[in-house]
Amino acid sequence: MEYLIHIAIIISIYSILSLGLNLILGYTGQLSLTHAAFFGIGAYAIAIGETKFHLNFFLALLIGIVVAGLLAIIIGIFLGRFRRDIYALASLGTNVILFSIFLNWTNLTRGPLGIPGIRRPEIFGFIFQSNFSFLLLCAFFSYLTYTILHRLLKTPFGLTLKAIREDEDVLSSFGYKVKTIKTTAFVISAIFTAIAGRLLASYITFIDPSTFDFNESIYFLSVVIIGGLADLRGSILGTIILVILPEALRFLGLPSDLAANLRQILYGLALIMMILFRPQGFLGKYKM
Amino acid sequence: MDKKIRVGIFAVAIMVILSGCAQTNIDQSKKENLKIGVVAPLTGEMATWGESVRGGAEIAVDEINSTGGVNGQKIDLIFEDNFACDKTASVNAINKLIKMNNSKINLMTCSGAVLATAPITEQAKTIMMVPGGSTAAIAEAGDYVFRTTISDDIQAKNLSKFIADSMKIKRIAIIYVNNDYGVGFFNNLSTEISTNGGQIVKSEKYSPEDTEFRTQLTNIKNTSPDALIIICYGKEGGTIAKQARELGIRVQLIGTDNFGTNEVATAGGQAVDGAIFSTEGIDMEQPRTKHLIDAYTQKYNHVPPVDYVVADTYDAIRLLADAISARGYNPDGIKDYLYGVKDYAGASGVITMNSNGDAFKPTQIRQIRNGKLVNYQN
Amino acid sequence: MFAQILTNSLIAGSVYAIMAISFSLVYSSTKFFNMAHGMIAVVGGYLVLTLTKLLGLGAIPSIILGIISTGLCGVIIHFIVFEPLKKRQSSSTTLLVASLGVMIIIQAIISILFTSQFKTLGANYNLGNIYTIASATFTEINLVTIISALSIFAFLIIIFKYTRFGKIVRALNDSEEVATIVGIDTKKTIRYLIFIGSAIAGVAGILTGYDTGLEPTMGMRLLLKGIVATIIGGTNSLGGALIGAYFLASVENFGIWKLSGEWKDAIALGLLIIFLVFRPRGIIRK
Amino acid sequence: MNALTTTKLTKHFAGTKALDELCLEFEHRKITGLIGPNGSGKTTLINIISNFLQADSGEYTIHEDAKLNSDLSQTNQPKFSRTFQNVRLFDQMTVLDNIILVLNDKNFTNLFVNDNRLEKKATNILKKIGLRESAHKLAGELSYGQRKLLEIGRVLASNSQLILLDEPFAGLFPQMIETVKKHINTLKLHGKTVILIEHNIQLIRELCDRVTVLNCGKSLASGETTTTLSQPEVLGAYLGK
Repeated sequence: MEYLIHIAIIISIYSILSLGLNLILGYTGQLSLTHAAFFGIGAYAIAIGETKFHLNFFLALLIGIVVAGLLAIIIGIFLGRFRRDIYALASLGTNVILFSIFLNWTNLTRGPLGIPGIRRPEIFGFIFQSNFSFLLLCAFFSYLTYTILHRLLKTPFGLTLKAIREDEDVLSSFGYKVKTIKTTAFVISAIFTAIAGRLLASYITFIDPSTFDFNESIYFLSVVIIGGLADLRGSILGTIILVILPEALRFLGLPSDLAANLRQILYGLALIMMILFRPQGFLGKYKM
Repeated sequence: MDKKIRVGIFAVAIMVILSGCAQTNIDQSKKENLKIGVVAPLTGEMATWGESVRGGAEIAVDEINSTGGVNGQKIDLIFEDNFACDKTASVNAINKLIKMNNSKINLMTCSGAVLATAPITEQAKTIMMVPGGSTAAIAEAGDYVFRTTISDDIQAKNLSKFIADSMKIKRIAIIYVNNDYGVGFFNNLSTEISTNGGQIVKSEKYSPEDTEFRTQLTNIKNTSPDALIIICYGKEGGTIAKQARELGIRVQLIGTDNFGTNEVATAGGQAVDGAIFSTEGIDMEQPRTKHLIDAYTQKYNHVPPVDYVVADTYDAIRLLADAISARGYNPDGIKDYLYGVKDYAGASGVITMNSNGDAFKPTQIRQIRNGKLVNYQN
Repeated sequence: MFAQILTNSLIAGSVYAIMAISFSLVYSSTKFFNMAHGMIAVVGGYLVLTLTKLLGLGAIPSIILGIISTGLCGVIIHFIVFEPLKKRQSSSTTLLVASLGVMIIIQAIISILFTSQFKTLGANYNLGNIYTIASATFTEINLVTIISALSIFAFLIIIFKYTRFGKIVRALNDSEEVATIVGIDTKKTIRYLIFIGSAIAGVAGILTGYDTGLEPTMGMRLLLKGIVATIIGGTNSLGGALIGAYFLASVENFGIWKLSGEWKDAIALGLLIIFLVFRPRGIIRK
Repeated sequence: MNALTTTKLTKHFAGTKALDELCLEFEHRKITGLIGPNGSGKTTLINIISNFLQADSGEYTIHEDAKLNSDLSQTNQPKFSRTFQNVRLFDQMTVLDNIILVLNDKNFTNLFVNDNRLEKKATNILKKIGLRESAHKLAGELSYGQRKLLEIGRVLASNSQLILLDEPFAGLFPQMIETVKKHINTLKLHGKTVILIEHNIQLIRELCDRVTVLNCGKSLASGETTTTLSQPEVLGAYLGK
């Protein structure tokens, strides 16, 4: 039972991230490969906030959101100039650069040594020490993300995001400020990704740069694509599948070296099969 | 629309049932066996480490089980991949081992993974044995955390003393990998070298997946050091040595435990001939070590990629087996037994556990001579 | 000192150049960033490894055979995954994501077949002869790399300028629709281009195999530098790819010389971003 | 009073001059036909005016009639609304959403406020163009004729004064042509200025008050429809008599 709680925590943390990424990938149609870096910004904000300045979780959360938001504005404006695969490459570039900063700005992030000893969040004296209480916190945050995004996508803003995915130029000929809309969507998505990073950092209690390189971005990309583009429930389903799939393989008792590589093949195959035969993913509405 | 949702939920349901039933049958059939979990990087760049850990563990358990196991109970190894030392995957693996397989003793590799999973094993009061993870920070990771690999600071102290006293080398250049192992070892080494009167004329960093070191080595060549220390994480050590020789750096090459592996010997070839490296007390002529290396080569028909990790894992399992036979399969008993280990003659040298649960072993200086790892005679 | 850094850039630049030329060939014909292209180079290296070490063929025949079969491998993968997607007019983003899936699969298959252990193509490596010109040293394999980079470039320029096939390719580059209207069998021409591009990528994999050895995870690294070089140089010209490669290698090496080693990737991607912002069509504007 | 004037508008495409220092005037509240052989620069002109293309030199100005704009609250309302030679709709969005997007208040802050009057407004625009029942279908699933009608619907939904129609009748069934003609005339009644690119001279005679003839990027003639069409050089160059 305890193990299922642990898996549920990982699922709810990753679903916050895949919901945020779906806003950019599924709704606005921008292939961003830099979200692992924002995942890292969230994690490092809390780690540095707690270990260096001894802030409590929620204060560090606020500062982290501001930092992630400002950086997202700069990167969002920069990425807004590109389209399609050039956008993907530019975002890959930003991820590598942010990763190098995590790795080499040693006096801030302790570089490759990482930051251990991140405490569990605490509010008015209550510490989320037990896994079950932490699960409630994560579930609350993922529910919050779901409702905010759900309501946001009902507004005209949500409509314009889908129109950007379809035909950006025609939309701007209607008089919309397309660049501002794209940047705002990127900032919102980055903030949710940072929140997910923060929760993971306080759960795993130790972070170092290796979890935030662009291979992770590719993993999150396939979570959203397999789950379903432009459908919030699809992202949650995608997260469940791609967290449980490698774990389920552990139980099949395959010879350990084959099992490990099998996981990679399954995950690559799922990506290709999805794009060939069901481009909108399980529950998605937008065919890529 | 609803058809799709049903399909999605149905797929998830199968997954959960699958994991549930698979788990239960693990319990029934092997009720009486002792479970030891092993978390290692079986895929990705670190796979050679993972394979060494798997080899060392399997050979040890085969030997123990062939002699009837521990007090008649056979040992069962449960391998988990942590996807090239990924923290979240290690936490997933340790949670599964402790809570689903309720295995009270687990092996963990990669320093980052150890630091991320130590709080979980501490809380669950289960033993964590670390065969490969040498950063100093692990010493205070917890009282249920033990290491058969020696901490970097011990190795750095002995190596710099050896360089200063018996090799009489003063001007030293260092090139080291930019990850937790490399940076940690470099910090220890630089303090130790200056205390022993040595001087670091140039230090250069490189990123772990890099294969092109010519420019860093050119910088080093320019400061004409007396010796070049290579702190590498894997096979790139051989490529660094090769490129150094190609650039005309003829000085003595000195490596750390990760440099002294067969992989580096093959990658470096002639370039690493004569290079010395510090490692744990693996003494090739020592019967236990020789027997282990031959068993590995015979079982997997290739030479162990990182032999000191194979030896550390082998000793880890052996020590745990002795602890279980003495105190039974309960973590607290095993904990006290392990803290009391003194002068245990293992395949990786003579082990004494200190108060932090770190193995203290004499380090040894060894040499690579025409592709073989041999003991050093000057 | 300066001469040595220049030589280092020349050596590194040549590998980037071969990757960039092969990538720009594939990119100009398929019009999307094929992230699996790096793995094609790795496949080339491992094919030659199997031919030499396991089947005991001589070096030269196995290299030639290796290059040809890598080319075929590229065409087969394009046929299975990317042609159906192109028939469905999928966007370049979709094709890119599919290529990520292909990359992951190839990497897993190679690590199952060859384990992730270090493999080198050089026999039991002896240092080989080292040359020194004006205090800059480099080895035989470096010389071979530089020469093959320049000769591949020259070979392609001759084909594209003076042969009928070259004219067809140039027409195809301008616009695929016009080419089809004029009666060029674009599907076949694209397959030829992918064959040549993948074969050249195989050369890059083989040369790296002889110089610094083979591992399944090196594909992405090779490819990333190739893509950056192609964009900096100009995506639709081979000359651009060559110049971009040597420019990238020199900025990287001189950058590390001044800064320090761990910033290499950040310098390369920083350069990519500077070019994407200020000169998106690269050095050679067509 | 002119709705649109261009001065020395030039645009090259790989050597050929699509527009050659074009000086044109389009009268206010009138339907002007823009005719000329293929490649005479008609679509290029429209693309430049609706800034899908940048002109090499020269400029164009769209004059707003202040009276008409008085009641409009939205500030950054575009000065033009257009259709495309090859239809460009938001294919994976519903037909209704395609219209709502035009009706929305465009400035940034009101994007986050729901205005449910729009749906009703959009539905009766769909009623006008006969697409009421396929409101919730995806635009991509409509037939070619329906897609052309939806583009006209978008034009009706916008309240900009200058309307640019690029071959709106191409490929339509006769009875659909009638509906489109009816809407173009209603646009004129609402005081809009319409520029219509069309090859069918019969339709030009029927709909247009004035006509401008382009040939190789130059303006051959422009003026009242029947007189201009009977001028010898227009007949020679264009109608091949």
